[in-house]
Amino acid sequence: MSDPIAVGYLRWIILAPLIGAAINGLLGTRIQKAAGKNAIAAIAIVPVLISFVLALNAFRQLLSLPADHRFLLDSVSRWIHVGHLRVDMAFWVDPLSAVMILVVTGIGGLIHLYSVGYMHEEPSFWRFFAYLNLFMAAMLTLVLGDSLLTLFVGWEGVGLCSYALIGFWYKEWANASAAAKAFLVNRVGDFGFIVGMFALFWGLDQTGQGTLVVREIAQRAHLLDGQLLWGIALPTFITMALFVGATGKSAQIPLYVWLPDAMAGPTPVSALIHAATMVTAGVYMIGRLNFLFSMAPATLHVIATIGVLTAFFAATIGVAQYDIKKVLAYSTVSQLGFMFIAMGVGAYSAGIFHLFTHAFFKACLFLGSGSVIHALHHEQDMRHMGGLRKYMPVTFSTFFVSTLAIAGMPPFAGFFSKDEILWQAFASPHGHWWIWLVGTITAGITAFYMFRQVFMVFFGEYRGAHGGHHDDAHGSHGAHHGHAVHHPHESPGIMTTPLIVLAAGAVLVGFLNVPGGLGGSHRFETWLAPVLEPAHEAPVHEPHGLVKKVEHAAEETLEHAEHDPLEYLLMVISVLVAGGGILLAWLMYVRGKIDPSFFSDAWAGVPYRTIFNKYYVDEIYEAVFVNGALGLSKMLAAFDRVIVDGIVNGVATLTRLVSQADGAFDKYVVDGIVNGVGAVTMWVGARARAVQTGHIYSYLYAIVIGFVVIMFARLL
Amino acid sequence: MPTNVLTWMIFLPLVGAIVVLCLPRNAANLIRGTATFFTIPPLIMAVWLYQHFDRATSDMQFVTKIPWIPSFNIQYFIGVDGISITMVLLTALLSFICIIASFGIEKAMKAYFALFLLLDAAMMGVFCALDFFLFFVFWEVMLLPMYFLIGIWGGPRREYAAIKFFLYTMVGSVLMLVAMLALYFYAEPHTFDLLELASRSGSYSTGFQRIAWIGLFIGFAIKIPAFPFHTWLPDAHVEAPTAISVILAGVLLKMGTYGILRINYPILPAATLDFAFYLLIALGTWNIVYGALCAMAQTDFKKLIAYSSISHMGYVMFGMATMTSEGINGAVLQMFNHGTVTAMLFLLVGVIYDRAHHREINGFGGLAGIMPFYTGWTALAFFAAMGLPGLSAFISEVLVLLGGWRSYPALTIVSASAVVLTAGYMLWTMQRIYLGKANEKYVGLPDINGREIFTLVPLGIIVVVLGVYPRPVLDLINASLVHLNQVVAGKAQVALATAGNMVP
Amino acid sequence: MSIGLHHFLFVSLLVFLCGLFTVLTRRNAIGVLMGVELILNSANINYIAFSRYGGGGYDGQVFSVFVIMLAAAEAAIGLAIVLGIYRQFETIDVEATDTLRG
Amino acid sequence: MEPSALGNVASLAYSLPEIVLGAAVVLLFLLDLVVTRKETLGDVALVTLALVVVLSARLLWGDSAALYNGAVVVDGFALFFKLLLALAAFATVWMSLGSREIQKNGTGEYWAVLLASTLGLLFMASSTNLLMAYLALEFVSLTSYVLSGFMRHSRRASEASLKYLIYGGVASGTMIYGMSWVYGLAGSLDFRAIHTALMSGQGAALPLYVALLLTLAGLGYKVAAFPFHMWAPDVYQGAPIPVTAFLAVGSKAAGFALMIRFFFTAMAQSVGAGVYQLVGGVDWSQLILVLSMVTMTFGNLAAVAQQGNVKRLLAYSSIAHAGYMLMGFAVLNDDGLRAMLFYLTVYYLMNLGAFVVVMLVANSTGREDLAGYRGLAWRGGALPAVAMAIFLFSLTGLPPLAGFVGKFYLFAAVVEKQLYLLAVVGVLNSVVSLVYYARIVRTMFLEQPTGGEGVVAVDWHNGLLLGLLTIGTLVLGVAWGPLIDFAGRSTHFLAY
Repeated sequence: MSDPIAVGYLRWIILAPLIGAAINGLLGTRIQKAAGKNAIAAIAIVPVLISFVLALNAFRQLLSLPADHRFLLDSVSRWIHVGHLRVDMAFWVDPLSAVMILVVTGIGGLIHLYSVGYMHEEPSFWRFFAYLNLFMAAMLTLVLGDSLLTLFVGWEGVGLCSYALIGFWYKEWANASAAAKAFLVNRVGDFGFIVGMFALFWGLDQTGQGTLVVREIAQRAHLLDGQLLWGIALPTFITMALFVGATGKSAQIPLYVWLPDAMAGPTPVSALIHAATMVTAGVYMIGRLNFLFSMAPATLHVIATIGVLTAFFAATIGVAQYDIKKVLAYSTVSQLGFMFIAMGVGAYSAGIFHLFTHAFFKACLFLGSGSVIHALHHEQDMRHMGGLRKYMPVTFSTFFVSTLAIAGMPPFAGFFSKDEILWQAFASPHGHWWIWLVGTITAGITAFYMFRQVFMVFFGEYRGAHGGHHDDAHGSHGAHHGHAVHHPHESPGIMTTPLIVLAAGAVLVGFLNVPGGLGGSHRFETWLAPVLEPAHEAPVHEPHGLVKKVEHAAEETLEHAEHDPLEYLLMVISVLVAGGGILLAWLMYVRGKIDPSFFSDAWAGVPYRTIFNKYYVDEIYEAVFVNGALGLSKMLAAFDRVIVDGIVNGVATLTRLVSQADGAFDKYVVDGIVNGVGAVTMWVGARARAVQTGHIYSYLYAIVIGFVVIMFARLL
Repeated sequence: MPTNVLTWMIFLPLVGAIVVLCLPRNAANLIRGTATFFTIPPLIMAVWLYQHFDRATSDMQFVTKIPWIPSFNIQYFIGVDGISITMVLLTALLSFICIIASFGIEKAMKAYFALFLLLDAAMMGVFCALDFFLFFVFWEVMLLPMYFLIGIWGGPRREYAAIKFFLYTMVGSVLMLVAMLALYFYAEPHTFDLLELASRSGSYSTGFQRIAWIGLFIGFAIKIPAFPFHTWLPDAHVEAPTAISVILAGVLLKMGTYGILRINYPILPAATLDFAFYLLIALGTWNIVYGALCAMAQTDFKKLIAYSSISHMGYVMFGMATMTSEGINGAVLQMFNHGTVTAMLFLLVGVIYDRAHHREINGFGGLAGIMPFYTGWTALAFFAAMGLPGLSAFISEVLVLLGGWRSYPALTIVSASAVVLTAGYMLWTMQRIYLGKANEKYVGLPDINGREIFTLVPLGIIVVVLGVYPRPVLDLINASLVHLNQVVAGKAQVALATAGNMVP
Repeated sequence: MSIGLHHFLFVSLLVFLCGLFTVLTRRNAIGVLMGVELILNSANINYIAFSRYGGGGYDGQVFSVFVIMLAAAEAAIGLAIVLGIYRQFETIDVEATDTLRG
Repeated sequence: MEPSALGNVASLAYSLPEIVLGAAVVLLFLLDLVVTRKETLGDVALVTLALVVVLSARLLWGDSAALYNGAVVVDGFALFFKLLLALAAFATVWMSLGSREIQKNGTGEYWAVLLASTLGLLFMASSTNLLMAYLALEFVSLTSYVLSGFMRHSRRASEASLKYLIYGGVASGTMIYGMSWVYGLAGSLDFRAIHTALMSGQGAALPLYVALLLTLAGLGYKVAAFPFHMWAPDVYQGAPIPVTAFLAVGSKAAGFALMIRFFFTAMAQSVGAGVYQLVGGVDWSQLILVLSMVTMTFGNLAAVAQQGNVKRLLAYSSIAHAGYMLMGFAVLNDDGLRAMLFYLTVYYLMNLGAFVVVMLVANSTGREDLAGYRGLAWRGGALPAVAMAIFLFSLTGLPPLAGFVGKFYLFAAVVEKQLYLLAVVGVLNSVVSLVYYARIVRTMFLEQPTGGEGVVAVDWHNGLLLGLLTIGTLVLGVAWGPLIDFAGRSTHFLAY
């Protein structure tokens, strides 16, 4: 691999928001009191801006380099050098992380801006921005970290910030629970991640080449080939474990349960963390280590399967939700499923591209929903909305555009990215037609429920005469209670501007990767090609040289140039299916031609109720894992108290019985010697003492008996 | 100062204890001030030690060696290497902090501070002693003040807790005494010099090593405390006054693992290899998981922290048992980190106990709104205890588990599952105490005060700094541990070769 | 059959056992003291016999003289103590003197 | 090379301590008739004992010698014990001068009898002849009966005295019966001659074994070893506190002295390098080993169960300590002996110290039960409580107190001999002993006074003694080098 270009500014991409977080976190109360919320906002936003500019600079610098030299490294210091482990505090930018930092800092910046408006009534304004900045720093660490361990630092860090932000309004018990749930479920994933990391390190160390630095892993991954762990090929084991980590962070089956609950946090948080950035970390990680995953076809199949199942199930749940944010949450889960399909079929760049486009339109959707919620004073139930199009034109139009994008309508961003995934699912050697089929159906369902949402929120008549305020309630809207009736209003400019920018992105970014079939040049894919090698014919026995990758990329591009007619057919089908979904939604929720109860009452309502209750997964998890763990812990604690304490201290129960017969036990308890040995000792001692009757002849008997015993002992 | 610095560090607190005893009974502030005054020089000396410690060598440094009882070859032999210096630093720091944290003590404060300083001296002595006899003396001397500190100034069941602590530790230490004597007489010529004993380790038969190892180990295991000898800990912690809990968890528990590293490892390498691969690793794993699960079921805040200590000390055993540089470095680093993190946790429990006079986790609720700064500090400590990256315990736990994978992938997976369990009980506790609606009863509770923050700040800084930049400690310990690892591994390469493992 | 060492030893053993038996069974303090005297005398028989038949010279005889002497002293002190007991307890039954026990 | 025994006249020069003591006894009896202030007699006794200590110490620089045609010897071993015993008597007299019990019953003969008893103890430590040993032992016994029944108007003192008398009578009777067999089998009363006879194969093993066992009854009763210990709790409880202390420290030490000398010079053979081996085919070291384990275990367990009287508790503890010391006996070498000698010295300090505190409490409150100690540390004047805690933890064997060092050497000797079972039993017994010692400490420190216990006053007289013993216990815990060397030098018996 060519030498990295050493630069010194990458650290500041992380440090800037970190400093912002530190200032706001430690001095926030005083600043807010002294200089007002705008000062807080400035302290928070400026660092993000700096990061964004630096990210752009990195991007520019990469562009200026030849494709196989696009690699910047900022080595800050030695970090952990122990034994064979050599991990430095170092950050790198390559084409993949460049995309990610642009997304994170760009969209993150917009969301910061938006939050200024959204949170302006919040008393703990400073705390919110401190968390938000901290999150940025963590996420950027995740992206820029040059080793798996630094990546993991960010990985856990974003989990922590997510916890803090979901539980931002901690006074509501439900919010606190949701936060804890999110953290815990993520921890399960992290567990998988570290196991994978360890297995990887020692797999390499077995050959004397242990490392956790990603670029070194890339060079040495072939050494893992042929190693077994408990009969499983090591690459498969490693990637499976890492994938467990990815399912946690990216909310895939079986660990997706936290994401819908995470909507308890303020809406900008949902947009930033639970839609655009953090949840894509799993996808990013797989992309980062794509060469490893390519070595493990079995894992890829699992990933694709999990991905498609998640996409489908989450979409079906989304159909039955009424909470405006919950719908978006399930749609996020579903869209992440699509990304995993792409990863699972080896089409890494397609997955990353979907990640990229999704960030725009999903952030826009969340912020739009936030705008609605803001306007309706924390009403989140879509049944109490309707007709908002009239009151909130900007929000509506941006929301609508983004919905079109997520539904996969050409020429919006989602169309290009989703279609690429579906095509790869069908055509890739790791793909399968049924993945494509389920994916396409899911795309249709997506279109349905997203338009259901648009129609319920923005069309028809406004149904929310009274300002409801439950779910997302917090102290900040107390000022509004004076209004008996209020009309929804458009959000302020600081909130709508980000919406417009993001909507524009939702429209435009798709064109970055127009497939050859539509006259494009796969520019995005080409950009990523040095990093992401499709798993088509993954050369498992050769080192993954960069040059080789570039050659591959070139071949890829050529391949796509002569496109399959089938690709067009599938494209048309998916657009038609999506269109069908939209039509159905229109018929049901705008025209009222079809009563929703037609579906909800089918088969005695069982399917509907099942979906409405999210397949009861939460309940099952609660019963099995949460209560299981708690039960186990209570059992062990009792075991500890009774048995271990008992046994170690002596055979407590036995001695207690004996002592009770003695009538002396209570006395000993009072005296503070309750422990077993104590009791045994006491008991024996009492017997010994009982010999001391006070009768002199019994003492003399003792001598005689002693003699006899000693004599016999001697004679025997 | 350079040559006698350790002696000063050990005996200054002792002088302080005597001085405190001579003060008038009613001069509360004078007593507090004097006690504090006598913990400051050791702290400064600790910093000096840190600066002047040669990180490149595994040899003992700042050595003082004076014959004590020549007829029995007992010496006053002290010195530090990479393993002990971290503990010396920790002891100096925590002693100072705990003295400050003890300012609230009203009852018989003269005796309290005198005993505390005596305890301080003994702890310091344990970590500096290089003569087994001296080590044992300091080890035992520690018991007495501890007994009184728990027994007189403790909670409602203090008498029970104190005697339980005393008896448990005593059982362990008398077995250690026998093993110590056996080692003394086994070595030719007879010696208590730990370095001499280690250098002759090759001549000890394996059978003898095993017996001696077990004898020593039980003594140390009780202190760690390893399952199933751990049941004294929750009782002692719950009853002990705050500062004593801090010392107990922060320093005393480390003595167990320190003893194993200082004595079992270099002196009985063959037995160490035997037992590390089965006993130690299994106990470590079990401690980690069992402690975490037990912690989850606790309703007493302090008891929960106590069980979490059991879990976290499991990491230390696990790391030591791995026999890899990564694991063993992680173990020693974890000793230091646990010392700081758990100290914070106990100080924080003390803060709330002082205000609410109970520790029932379910009896609080919503403290975050009432005591925001306190909650912030607790969050830091909790997250550190959970091993979140950016905070010190993360690095040590990762190193320990990473080291474990090479020989024990399955056990490593089991141990690693504690990341979930730990998060589980920590978050659950966090939620129950700090989040949710504010408990009416405690509205208006004063937030954490300046003195309490003062005790927490140094620990907090260490926790954060070492999380980002662990080198200050890793560099200190590395040379000695690499050497130790070589000693142990070198002594029984044959054994390892048959097990199919390579030792770095 | 001439009387030899063994006969003396046998007699002394019998006396010893008698003494022991007395000590163990008597409840009267004076009786117990007399048992002690029997034990002492059994030893005396042995000393004399060994002195006569063994190679011990006169040591044994000297010993027995001292034993007799000390037995007298012991008896004197013993009787004084028993008298004291009688004053305190109004009895010299050793079974009654059991306030010190446990 | 065999130095021959000195004649009677030549021996007098070596017997100055005993002569002074004997003269003092007579003097005290006479003074008792003329002096009305009985404390003066105590002062005389105190001065006498100080003189005895000095005179005994002077002999350390002289030669060893066999005196009175081989009846007694003056050698390092004897002198070590003479010093120890004289010091024990000295402390007892000091205690007695400060004891309310003694003062209340103030009669002059107490001091004379005490000194007489001390004289017997000195002879026990130096006798090398069965007859001499018996005489010394019996002399001590008779005087002890008197001492323990000294409080004539106390029921418990009389009872204690009676029990002691009967038990002692039976035990010494049994002993001389056993001695008669030894005499018969070996043909001599002289330890050295017995040894020679046994070396030449004289004496069948089984009768010898029985004889030894019977002999052990008298010795074992003096040191209060199982199963000859049963008098101890009753007598300790019933006797005046200074006497109890005297019995616990003085009699025990002298008993050990006699026992060691008899077994090591008559029944064992030095094979050089401080190691002995058995002669006569009797494995008494094995027997002692078992007795040691049983004694300490019994003593400790019984003490654990003892809840009420502190003196009685200390009696059981002294049984246990006899068990510890027997460990040093069982290993059959100089290291073991040295450990025993050392242990006896520190035992003297700490046990006597504990009795001083018991006496102080009894003086002020008239109580000996544990409840009388409740909150002793918090009743104003914490010195007795602190000192007591130091003595008790020293008895437990915790560093940096003298008791630890003592136990350390005992265990070292045991481990050196690789008697690991004995070592483990011994150390575990230390743990058990912690239970009851700590119970007293707990009562004193961890419990709060209820208010009715009264203040325990310490006058300068008792305070000085207490202070000296405390300092001794502390100093010997860190700087015991000279003492252990002295003990080591004193393990050599005169081979005349």
